[in-house]
Amino acid sequence: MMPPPLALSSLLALSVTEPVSVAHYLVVGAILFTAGVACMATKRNALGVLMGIELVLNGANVNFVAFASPYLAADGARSLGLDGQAIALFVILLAAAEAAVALAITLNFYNNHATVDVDRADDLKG
Amino acid sequence: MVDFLTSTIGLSGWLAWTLAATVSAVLILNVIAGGALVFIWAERKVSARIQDRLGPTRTGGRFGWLQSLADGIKLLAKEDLMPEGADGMLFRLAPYVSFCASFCAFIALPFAFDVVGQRLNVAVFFVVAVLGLEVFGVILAGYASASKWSLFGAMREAAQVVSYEVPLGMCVVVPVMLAGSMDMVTIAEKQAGWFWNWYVFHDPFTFVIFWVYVTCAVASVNRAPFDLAEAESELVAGFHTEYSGLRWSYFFMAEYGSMFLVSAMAAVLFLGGWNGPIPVATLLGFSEGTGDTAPYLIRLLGLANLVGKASLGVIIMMWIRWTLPRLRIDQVMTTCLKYCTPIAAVMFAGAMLWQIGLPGGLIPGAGRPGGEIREGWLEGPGGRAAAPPAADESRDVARVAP
Amino acid sequence: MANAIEDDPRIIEFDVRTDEMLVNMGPQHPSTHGVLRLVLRTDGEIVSEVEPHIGYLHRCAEKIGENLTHRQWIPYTDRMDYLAAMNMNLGWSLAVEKLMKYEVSEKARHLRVLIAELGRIASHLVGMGAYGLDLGTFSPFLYAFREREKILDLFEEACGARLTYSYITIGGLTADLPPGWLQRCEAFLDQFEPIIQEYHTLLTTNAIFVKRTAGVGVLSRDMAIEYGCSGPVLRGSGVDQDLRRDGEAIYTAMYDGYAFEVAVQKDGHYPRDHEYPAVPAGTVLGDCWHRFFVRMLEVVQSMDLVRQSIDRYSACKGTIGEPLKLAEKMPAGDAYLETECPKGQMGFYLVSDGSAKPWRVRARSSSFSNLAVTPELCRGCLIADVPAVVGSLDIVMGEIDR
Amino acid sequence: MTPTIPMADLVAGGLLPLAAINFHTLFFLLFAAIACGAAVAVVAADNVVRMALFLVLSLAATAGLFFLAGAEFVGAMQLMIYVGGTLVLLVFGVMLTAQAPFVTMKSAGGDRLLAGFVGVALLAMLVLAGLSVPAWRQPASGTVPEPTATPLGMALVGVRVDQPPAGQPVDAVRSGYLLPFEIVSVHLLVVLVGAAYLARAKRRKTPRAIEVAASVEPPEAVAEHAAIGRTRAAASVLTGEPS
Repeated sequence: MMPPPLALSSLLALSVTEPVSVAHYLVVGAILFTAGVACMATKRNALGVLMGIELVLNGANVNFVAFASPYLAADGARSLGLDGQAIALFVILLAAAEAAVALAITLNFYNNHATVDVDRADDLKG
Repeated sequence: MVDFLTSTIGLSGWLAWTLAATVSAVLILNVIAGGALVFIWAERKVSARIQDRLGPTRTGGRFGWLQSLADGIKLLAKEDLMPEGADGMLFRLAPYVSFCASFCAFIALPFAFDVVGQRLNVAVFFVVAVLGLEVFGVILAGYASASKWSLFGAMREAAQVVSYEVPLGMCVVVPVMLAGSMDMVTIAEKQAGWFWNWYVFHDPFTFVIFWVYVTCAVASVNRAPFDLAEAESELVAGFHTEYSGLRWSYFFMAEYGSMFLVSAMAAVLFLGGWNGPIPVATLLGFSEGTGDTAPYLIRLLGLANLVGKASLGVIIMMWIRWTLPRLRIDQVMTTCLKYCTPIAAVMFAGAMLWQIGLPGGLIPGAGRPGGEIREGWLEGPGGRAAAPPAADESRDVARVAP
Repeated sequence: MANAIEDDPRIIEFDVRTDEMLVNMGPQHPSTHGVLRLVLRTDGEIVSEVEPHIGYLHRCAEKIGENLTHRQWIPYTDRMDYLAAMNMNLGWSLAVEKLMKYEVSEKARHLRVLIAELGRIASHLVGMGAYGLDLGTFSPFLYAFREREKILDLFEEACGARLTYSYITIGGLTADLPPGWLQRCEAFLDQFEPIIQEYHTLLTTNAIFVKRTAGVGVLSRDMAIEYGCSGPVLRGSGVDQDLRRDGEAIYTAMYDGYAFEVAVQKDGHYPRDHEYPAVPAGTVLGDCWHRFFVRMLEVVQSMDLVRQSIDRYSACKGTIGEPLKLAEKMPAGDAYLETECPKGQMGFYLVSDGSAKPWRVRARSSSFSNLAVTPELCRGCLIADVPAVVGSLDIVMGEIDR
Repeated sequence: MTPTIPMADLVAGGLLPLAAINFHTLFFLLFAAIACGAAVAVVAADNVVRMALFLVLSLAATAGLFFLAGAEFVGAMQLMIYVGGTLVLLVFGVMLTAQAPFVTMKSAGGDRLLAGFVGVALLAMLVLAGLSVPAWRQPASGTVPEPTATPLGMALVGVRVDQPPAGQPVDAVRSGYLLPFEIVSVHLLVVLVGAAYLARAKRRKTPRAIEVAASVEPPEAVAEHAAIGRTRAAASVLTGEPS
């Protein structure tokens, strides 16, 4: 079966009668990633920035899992298999570690400045 | 069930699937809602008997068995008040978050062989993870209520539940290790036979860790003596101080649902699941293969066993609640971090070593070899063929009834 | 005090910038024993300051007293410490009798001891049960009330009222005991004696109870004296004072010939006249546990006194005599008398101008002084300790606000 | 995970429009909509607690997507670790921003506009990249995935059971994840120690009672300092700095 053309596939994406493809997951991952980046860029609250980071990592994870899934892989195509899932696991673990350190930094920042507004972390500004 | 609907009744595929899914969802919902009614009634009767009272006696004739239903109707009719400074959206959402978490965790809980909403390969983790979500509703409720008492309750609950998840997770891992599977159906199956096959009697370490699990489970569902989040003598009513009517009752349904859930988890992980202490069915010569009715009977018996064990757990929690004073927050944390966690860690290591040294369990020949690891896996190319654990069962969306 | 906070091992000082929060505990709060309002200044769970606000139950009882005759004011004393109304009646009656230099008959004296000590048991039962409630255990409260009900039954038989008796009155008592009362009273004592052991199991020696009370709210001997504390609060700090032994002659004469040991820790141990549980490790003289324990000892002590008074009362011939007339004229002058009430030393002062009505009435309530130490005891404790401390002082708002 | 339904059966049922629904796709769309909608809501929300709620929704829906893709273990871990981690975030959010001015910290309008522009551009690029490979756009084969929890666990201890090299014995060390697993474990330990050190409990230099006493100020001053918090005001009183 030939892959459908690009324009058509975007329409098909919303169709509930067709099975999903890897591209579906990639789009979801892209949206999560972009939302995370926007979150990091706009939020003044340090915790908001942290949440943005979590979203970005999560978006990447969606891609890993999608490529790893034998169910999503097209006929004859080889999925990433366990490797993708293992990497996704490591990403989750590292995200947890990152959150712990980031929270500790935020806490120290709050102790020194009585705020979590990252715009006020400008002590090193020339 | 889907097979039955499509082949016997002749429904089309999608209808059968939807119907099957709806039936299991409704059944689980009824387990929680109906269970909450029964357990609230039981709590009243148990507490009354403990305290030299009679409890409800009149509603619904004898024993006041309709009392909780009457209360439910009263709650339906009550006004849902919201404080002026509250965060409306979060305030309204919080009870449903709690309830949904409790409900979702039931999906992976097996009630008897094959009687499970969705047989999950990682059921144990799933249940623990989703149960942890319940605290989310509580924190939202405490924050959104715009009341200092509620905030205190929410913060206490957050600290407590997050801490107790550590030892709870360790306790849960031990049966997983013994069975070699995170599938609750498999774990329960491995404990079939006489009661000394139960994992609680597997070795001394599992026996100790069972009690650690009981402690942590009571703490993680916020029951006395760990009910700090709603400590009425300190925090008025804790996180649900500002709630009334139906929203308030959702919190209670979630609480009783979680109580039943952790008790059922204890039953599945340590107390043989749906296998009774005496393998009655086997002794009578029943098995899956004999006749048409035998599988149904076996499942019914298993259902009764599991619900009985879980209810016993709930009753014991009530007994504890009406007997003991409440701990203080620092003592609750000490219990978790200084006692439960180290004990659980040591017992985990001990159970692991025991598994290496004496894989059969305490009573020789009683236990069964655990683990899904096939011999072929370690041998190389040919291993692939023998590798995959049977994937047939876990694919069905709904398998409530055989 | 700053050093005491710094050295307190229970306080975990996080280096997090925190804001303090003012929290109103009461006047509508489940554990403030009526309408006490405590304003807590808290830093998270740690209480830095407690300020009691009183006056929500003020009823101008003293002013009313200037417009009634001496005997007409008796019902108003009932409503001061409504949990020990008999002892309030007794205090006022003795104060007036002191002014008149009146002496009641021997039989009335023994009956007064009997009734007052039963009232002390009833009051301590409420204090004990409510203290369990403050610490989060409900059942002992009902066990205590079950026994208190039996005492109230006895009182009802004797005087017709269950809460506000006005039984002991100026010049004696309003009526003699009905036939068979003494037997019923003795039956109650026999039945009650083993139950005290249950209270000890449920509360006094319960591990969680000890954890919650030991070392909490330590009231030093000096501070107790400086603040004018009295009753079990004072004796819990190791001060050997009991007005039944150390009071004024007119009051101690009432207990003439009665054998009892003051419930106080002397030379490192409590009286050894009965079997008591050992003092658990971790307790400090003057903490909540000792205040509670003194009350438990006094229950046993009062039971002894009741038994003695029953013997003496039945040995007396004749009648108890008639009380004074409702509008008896008093000699001009003033009198002040303190008696040992269950909550502490209750003093009544009256100035008479020679008419039937007192010119000035004043009540010195023990709960008022006992409550005054709350800010000292609660500084730097946790929120959960506040009900524990306030409960251990066993205050009654009716007596504080009058 | 739902097996695809044979078309012929559905046509025979006479319910073609409804019957043609692919349940896997339906649930995918549902979870994807929740995940993406909640992610956008995280960006849009100003209140930190609401942000946390939406984040949890998004993460939980993503876990659902993982389950649909056959990665059950990863999905469960996602629920457990991410959601638990977010919970702690939420608690900190409430604790650190309990003062009214900080609960909502509005971003500047210009920032938002810029972020929106960059975001749309990034999204367009990512989506185009994702759709650019034809093989990825081919509909799923529907191969029923095998449970991965046990093989994954075996891989983490260094034994690959899923992809043995053809014709060769398994080289456990090279093909497994034992080394990364150990590295991550040590990493986690180091991070835990580090975070605990950063946020460790320190004794105050000034006794708390003095600070409490110092913080008793006239009402106007308190109102003035409300925005920067009571303790800061108290600290400035102690040190004599203008605040």
